[in-house]
Amino acid sequence: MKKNKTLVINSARCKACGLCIHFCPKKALSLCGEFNDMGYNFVQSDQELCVKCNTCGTICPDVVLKVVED
Amino acid sequence: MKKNKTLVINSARCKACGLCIHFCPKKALSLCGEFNDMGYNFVQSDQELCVKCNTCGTICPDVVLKVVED
Amino acid sequence: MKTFREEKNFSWCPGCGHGIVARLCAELIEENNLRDRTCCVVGIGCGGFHHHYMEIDALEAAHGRSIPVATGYKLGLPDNFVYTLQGDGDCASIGLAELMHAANRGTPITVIMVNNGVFGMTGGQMSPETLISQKTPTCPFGRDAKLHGNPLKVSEMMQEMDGVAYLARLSVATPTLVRKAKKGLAQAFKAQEEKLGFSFVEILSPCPTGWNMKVVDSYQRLAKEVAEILPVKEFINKVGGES
Amino acid sequence: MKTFREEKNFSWCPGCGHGIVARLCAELIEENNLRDRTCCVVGIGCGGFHHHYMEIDALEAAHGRSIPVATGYKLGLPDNFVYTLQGDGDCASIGLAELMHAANRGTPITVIMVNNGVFGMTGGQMSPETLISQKTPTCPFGRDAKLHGNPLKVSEMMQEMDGVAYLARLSVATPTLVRKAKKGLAQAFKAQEEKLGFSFVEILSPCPTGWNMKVVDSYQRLAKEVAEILPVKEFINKVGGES
Amino acid sequence: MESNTLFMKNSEIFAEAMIRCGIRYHFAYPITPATDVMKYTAAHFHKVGGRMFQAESELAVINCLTGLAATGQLGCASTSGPGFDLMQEGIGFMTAAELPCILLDNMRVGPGDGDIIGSQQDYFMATRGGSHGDYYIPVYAPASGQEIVDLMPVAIDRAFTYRTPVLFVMDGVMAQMIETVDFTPAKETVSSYDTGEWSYTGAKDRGKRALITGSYAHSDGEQMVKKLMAKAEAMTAKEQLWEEYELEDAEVVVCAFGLPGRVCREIVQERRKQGEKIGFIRPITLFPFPEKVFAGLPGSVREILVVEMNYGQMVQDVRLAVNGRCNVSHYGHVGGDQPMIKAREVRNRLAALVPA
Amino acid sequence: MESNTLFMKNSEIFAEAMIRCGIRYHFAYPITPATDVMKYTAAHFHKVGGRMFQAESELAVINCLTGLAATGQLGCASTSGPGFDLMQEGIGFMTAAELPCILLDNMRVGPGDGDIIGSQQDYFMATRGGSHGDYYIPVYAPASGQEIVDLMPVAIDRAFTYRTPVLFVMDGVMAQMIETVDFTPAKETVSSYDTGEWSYTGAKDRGKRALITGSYAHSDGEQMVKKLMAKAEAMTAKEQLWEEYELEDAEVVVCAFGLPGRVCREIVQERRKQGEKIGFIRPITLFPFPEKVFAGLPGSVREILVVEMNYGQMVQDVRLAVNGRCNVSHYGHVGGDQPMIKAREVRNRLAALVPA
Amino acid sequence: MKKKLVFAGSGGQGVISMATLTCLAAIECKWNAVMSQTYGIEQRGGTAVGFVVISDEEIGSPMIEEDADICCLMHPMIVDAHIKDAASGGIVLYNSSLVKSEPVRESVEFLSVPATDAAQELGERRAANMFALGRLSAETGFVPIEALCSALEKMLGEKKKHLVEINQKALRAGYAGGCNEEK
Amino acid sequence: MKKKLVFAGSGGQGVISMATLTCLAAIECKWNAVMSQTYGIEQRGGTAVGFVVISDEEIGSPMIEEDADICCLMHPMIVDAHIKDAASGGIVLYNSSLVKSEPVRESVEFLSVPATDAAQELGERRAANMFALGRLSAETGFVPIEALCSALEKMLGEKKKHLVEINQKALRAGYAGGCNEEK
Ligand SMILES: Cc1ncc(C[n+]2csc(CCOP(=O)(O)OP(=O)(O)O)c2C)c(N)n1
Ligand SMILES: Cc1ncc(C[n+]2csc(CCOP(=O)(O)OP(=O)(O)O)c2C)c(N)n1
Ligand code: SF4
Ligand code: SF4
Ligand code: SF4
Ligand code: SF4
Ligand code: SF4
Ligand code: SF4
Ligand SMILES: [Mg+2]
Ligand SMILES: [Mg+2]
Repeated sequence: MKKNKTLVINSARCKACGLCIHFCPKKALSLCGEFNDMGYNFVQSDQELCVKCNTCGTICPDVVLKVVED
Repeated sequence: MKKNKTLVINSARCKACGLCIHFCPKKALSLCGEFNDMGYNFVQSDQELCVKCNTCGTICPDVVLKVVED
Repeated sequence: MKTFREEKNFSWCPGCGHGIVARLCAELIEENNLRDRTCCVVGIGCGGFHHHYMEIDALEAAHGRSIPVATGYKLGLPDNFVYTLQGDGDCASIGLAELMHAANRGTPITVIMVNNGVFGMTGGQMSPETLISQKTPTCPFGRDAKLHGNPLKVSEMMQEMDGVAYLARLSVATPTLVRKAKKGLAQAFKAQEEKLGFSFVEILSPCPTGWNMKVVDSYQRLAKEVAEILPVKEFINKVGGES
Repeated sequence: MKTFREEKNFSWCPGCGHGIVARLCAELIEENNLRDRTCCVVGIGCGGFHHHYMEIDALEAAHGRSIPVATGYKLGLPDNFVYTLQGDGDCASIGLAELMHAANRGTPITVIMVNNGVFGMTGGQMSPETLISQKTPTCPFGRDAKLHGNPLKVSEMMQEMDGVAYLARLSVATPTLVRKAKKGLAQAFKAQEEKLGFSFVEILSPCPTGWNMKVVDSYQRLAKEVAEILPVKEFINKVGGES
Repeated sequence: MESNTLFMKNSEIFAEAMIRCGIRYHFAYPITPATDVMKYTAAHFHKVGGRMFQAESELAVINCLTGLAATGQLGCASTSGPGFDLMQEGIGFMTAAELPCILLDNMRVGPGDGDIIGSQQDYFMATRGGSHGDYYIPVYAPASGQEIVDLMPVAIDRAFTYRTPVLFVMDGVMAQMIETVDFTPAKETVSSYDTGEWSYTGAKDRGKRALITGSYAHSDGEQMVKKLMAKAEAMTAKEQLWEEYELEDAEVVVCAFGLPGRVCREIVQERRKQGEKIGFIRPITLFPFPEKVFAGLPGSVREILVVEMNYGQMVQDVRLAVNGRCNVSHYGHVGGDQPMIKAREVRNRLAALVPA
Repeated sequence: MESNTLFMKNSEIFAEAMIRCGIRYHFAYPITPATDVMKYTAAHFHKVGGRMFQAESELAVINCLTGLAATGQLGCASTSGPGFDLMQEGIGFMTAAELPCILLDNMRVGPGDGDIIGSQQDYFMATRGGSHGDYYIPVYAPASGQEIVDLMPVAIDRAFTYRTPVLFVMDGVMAQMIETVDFTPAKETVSSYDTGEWSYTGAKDRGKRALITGSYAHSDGEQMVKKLMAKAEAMTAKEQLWEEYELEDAEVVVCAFGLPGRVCREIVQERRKQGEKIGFIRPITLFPFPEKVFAGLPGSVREILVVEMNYGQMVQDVRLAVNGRCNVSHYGHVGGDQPMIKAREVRNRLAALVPA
Repeated sequence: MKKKLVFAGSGGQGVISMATLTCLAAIECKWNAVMSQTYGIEQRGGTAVGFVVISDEEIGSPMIEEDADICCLMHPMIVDAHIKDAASGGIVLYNSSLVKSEPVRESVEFLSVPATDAAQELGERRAANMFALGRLSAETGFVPIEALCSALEKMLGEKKKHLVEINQKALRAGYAGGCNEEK
Repeated sequence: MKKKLVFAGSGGQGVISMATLTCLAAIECKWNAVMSQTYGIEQRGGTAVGFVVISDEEIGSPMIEEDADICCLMHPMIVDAHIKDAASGGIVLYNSSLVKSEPVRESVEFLSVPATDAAQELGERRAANMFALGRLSAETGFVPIEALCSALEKMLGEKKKHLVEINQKALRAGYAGGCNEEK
């Protein structure tokens, strides 16, 4: 039974540091045009490209990204 | 020209610790019966036995003994 | 996760490595079921925010004195799990004597030194770990080995101490290294839990603000330039587990 | 000898190794013609009497702080010859951070640590150098590795520091070792004079009073039991001379 | 020790009183004239499951004590002048963090390494928060071994009640004095205080606690200092202790604390026998300073002679307490072969003040 | 820097004034709000052959300064509260050893790590010998960048004249303030003092010298303290500095030091314009405290309102100085988002004291 | 003539630069200036506030206590603490890009400036502070825009010369009321 | 009845033991006792002084100030400093083995005791202190010799039990006025 994985983004925590974008092997991440409450143009993902490897979640210094299984 | 060596003892400084006696290879040293000003029965040498090796002067913690050449 | 307070945003700068370390600690506390009896002693420095984001008891020590505080705490509650979270300024500059004595004593606590090579909180001044030529506000012409000495190899100084049960230099420079850091940290925690002695991990971390660098560049510098001088390495592992 | 004040009796206890160290220092200062520009910084401890017996300028530092005092002095008068004379309590307990930082910086001073394994002046309490099982007033049941750690290997901690130009553990346990100690000390002085960096000598020395032993027995203990744990050894010698 | 009446050094009496009252942790670093305390605890604490921990420095001492106190247990640190300096930052931290502990400063001559013989020169440091910031901690100045024993349970109570470090000061002469003491008053009391309300023993289900010593919002700093000031006020209202003697009709009052207090009291008794109207005050708490006894002095008092083993420290508190209502003079003595204040000098001063 | 009039942070003004007066060594360890001083000296000292030495801790800082001072050269150390605590033992040693130096404490909120914003809570430590033992050192409390510059040569002179550490204190708000300053008064003066008489530069033919910080005979301790007390007396007689304003007919006097002094002076000026008989005193030296101006106050003075960024420290010196001759009240404020004392509160207090 | 100004924001937003530049610009105009500041312990993300007094006379007290003529609020986190700094009748500028709804307070005049958005459009989000300052100059004339522009060069000095252009651009764009004309 | 005694010597001579033993002996006799002390910083060779007050009433001030009934001077280095401790009319014992010429002072009674020599003869130089104390008991009766002997056992305790014999021997030899009878 293949598990269903999702990349969850808690964009309120994102500081737009760009690390996840840099390390994502699939180039699935980018900064969006909107600001969160802290004033940062937070990260968004392209679910098509994302392979749920959690590389981004491993490096993100602000615990924004997480791949969860259901 | 053979130099003349003497073992000089500054007995006022001696604290009768016994180290020189212990290390003297010739057993040329001993504590005497008199006290110096500090109240110690200071070291005396037997010039007959002494070979002026300065072992005693090397170990004496109170700079009492010294082999001098003239 | 009960340990981690997701609702509280980190107040660290964008890209700061302290966030990664905090996450790893929270995960390990959770995974090892330590939360109930954990006490974290934080140093004065940016790491001093560490405990703001976790549901654990915490003590804020005077600058440089986390280790004696942890020692006193452990004496009073020997079954609790005690770790310090200190910066390199806190731990290796003003607090060096306390570190070395606790290590030598084999005090059963875990010390985490987040080594970002500067005094982050006070504005990026030179620390004992600043690299040669690196410019900071207090060595504006670059650290000079003749004037300031070379980066202090803190981990190496403890190599010959019998009291040390786990000793490693780790890094958060890349996702791979972060995973490795978690394993090292897990061993350090275990060393304490198994009462094997003192455990120390030095975690190389970036301070993009203090280094005055873009975040991604700071991680690259950490992976290369910093690691060349301060190699990632496990020095002592008496736990024996995988790491 | 102009340096040595023969008219002043030492106030050390009978058999105290501090006397031998003082004589060696006086001889070397004299032989190397250093007297005019020597400054000795003494720590608080029995070694604090050291300068009473010499015709040299001297500073009495706060307990444990001789090294920063020497550092400041050397900054102000870089051409003067500066050495510290400290006990193991002063240098390795309260003053450990200052020692390690000066060594790492390569500060061009000479540090002499007279290691007698106890706090002599205050009555023979445990120092970081007390041997396992040795009884002192503050470890009346003997030093216990589990409670107090093993004797701290101070010299070994500096082995990997580039700033250190001379590093050795010496001893005054026998006449032969005293002669060897003089040679080591001479190299340490030279390291400073040749501006090669920091120089450190640890001199194993007896404290018959603190050890509560007869003088001769204390020298025998020094030669055997102490040297087994803290071996006499030259770790670093960048001077290159004979020693 | 089984018997209750023993002949011991006051430093040892202090240690034994701690044991009997239930203190089980002592942190220290050797320094004359305070080392006797740690020698005693090293030899005796283990018998009751306690521990004397010799740290690498006084900085480590006070910070170990901080960690121990955070667990809710009562510990002690003892030292003298130079070591007391090094502990100040930590004492300030403990006060800010509201952690109870017992501290002992056996005062010696200063500044600098000074001299190992006794003095009373740490009065300012002791009473005016020797660390930076606004804060005060209770300070007890016993004058005899018996008073050490009597005060120990009081000090422990105040440490827990106010959640604060509590300081004992003795001059080094008194610390090294040997006298007979009855330990009956030193009952186990530590265990009767519940510290569960505030101690840091692991979050469990009660939610986290964090010991804060700094402020992350500026308003925290203001709140912290206000809280400390409120405590100081409460202590000032409730905790003043002193010994007084024949004040009712006194024209001249001699005021001294600690051992000099004992010397002066004997002189005052002797003068009273001569019919001279001399009274005596010995502050037992230095903070809070016993202002009340000064406020209550009769109008007959013309002059207060303050006698200290320093060059004028407590005299400031006496002046502040009487606020100009009578003359305040000072006789101080420090160091020398016999560091204690000179009875002859006190008698001379009194003779000048109360002509026969 | 070539121009004499510059717009700079007060911490930088302090550093630049040191350079211009000839100080060439600065020892420090980073701490807010004092780090700006070392940042400035790090960037500028080398141009004049000087050196900023960042030590591993404040303990190392003060002891490095001790060694440097022993060579006869004038150095400086700067810090804030927690670091100032750690320097106390060393400051006591320097005073005992009669070594001149310049110290700066940029005060922040305490105790504990407290808060990095400004306060005036280190008054007690600064004025009552924060280390153990009896001693006093001169303490200058400038109220503006210009006054820092004006006082620097004075402080240097006193350091050499009395052979003593000299301390500057500023609250952290003032330390971080940026204002315009004229550097003309900051003339090179350090080099004009001959230290050959006492400095430790190698025995050569003059015979050895030993800097003593402890006593090997008990009488030494007594002598040392007496010497320090004699210096303190001389300073008390000669070195009091203060600013006064409209005291002649004053009924109420406001007294504040440092930056709050500037705030209060403006309020007093404003009230005077309303015809209220209010005067103003700003102590510039905290030790010696300017008792003289208080001794000279006219009989018209009913009340002195002391305003401080603490909960009552200098007010003790005011009380001691007036010794009950008039009422002394206190308004203190510490911390909060705007740590400075509140002008509104001062106005309210004055309104209550001088009903319109 | 004396003016009191408060610049408040989050650490890293450059409010201290706004305050400093105001002082330098005032000095260009031969006025006196004093700036004081408070800040959080964080290097970024904490609060930062610059208090400025400029005057053509000598400045005694440098303090501002609910009597600021102008109050600039650049970030939502400081609005509550610092809106009270404005004198009644004062002007309150707020960065409407981040402060999403107009702050509540009586008897002040509000100036809503989308500074972060505008700066983003100019290509440098961090120039939001200069945009706001330019706008303030246009709206209140507290210092002339030219004084700000030339003071900026002095403030940035040789080392940060490369930043002059973008910041001047933001100042002028703010002064012009937006950045559209620069497109 | 109250007696004040001073025991002064060089560190390591055991003068503090003399003082302590005096107190313990007094306590054996159901008196009160207080002892205070000063000492040099050296472990050996510095000065050491023990001040003792014994009384059958409560002891207030424990201080001795030129009013000692008995003053024991065991070493030449402390003679000048402590001969003045004796009250006029007091007794001054000095260790004539080391203090070679009689100290100079008016209105005191001198007791010359060659304590170090005597102890040396007994085979333990370090028992000079006990010899002097024994002699003092014989000459002044300040405490009975039996009280000293039994207090000695308590002072030395289990750990130093092996030292009781030689020290008691010295006490008794001193009491007997020499060591000849023990030969
Ligand atoms: C006794 C004392 N000295 C100095 C400081 C100021 N201070 C606060 S944080 C800090 C340095 C922090 O650097 P580090 O430990 O490396 O932590 P980072 O912020 O880099 O993570 C300093 C020096 C202080 N609070 N207390
Ligand atoms: C700050 C401080 N703490 C403690 C002391 C007390 N003290 C004086 S000497 C000494 C220890 C000396 O031991 P060590 O350095 O080994 O020298 P030794 O006497 O054995 O040669 C101590 C702890 C002091 N003077 N200052
Ligand atoms: S790493 Fe985290 S904080 Fe950084 S941009 Fe990605 S999601 Fe945002
Ligand atoms: S989970 Fe992997 S692929 Fe998906 S966004 Fe993160 S790093 Fe990229
Ligand atoms: S070694 Fe020196 S002090 Fe010891 S007995 Fe021999 S001469 Fe005397
Ligand atoms: S010189 Fe040699 S032989 Fe002569 S006494 Fe000394 S050790 Fe003995
Ligand atoms: S200053 Fe450096 S260490 Fe501190 S939060 Fe910012 S990036 Fe992290
Ligand atoms: S106590 Fe020890 S170190 Fe000190 S003088 Fe005596 S023997 Fe030497
Ligand atoms: Mg760091
Ligand atoms: Mg030692």
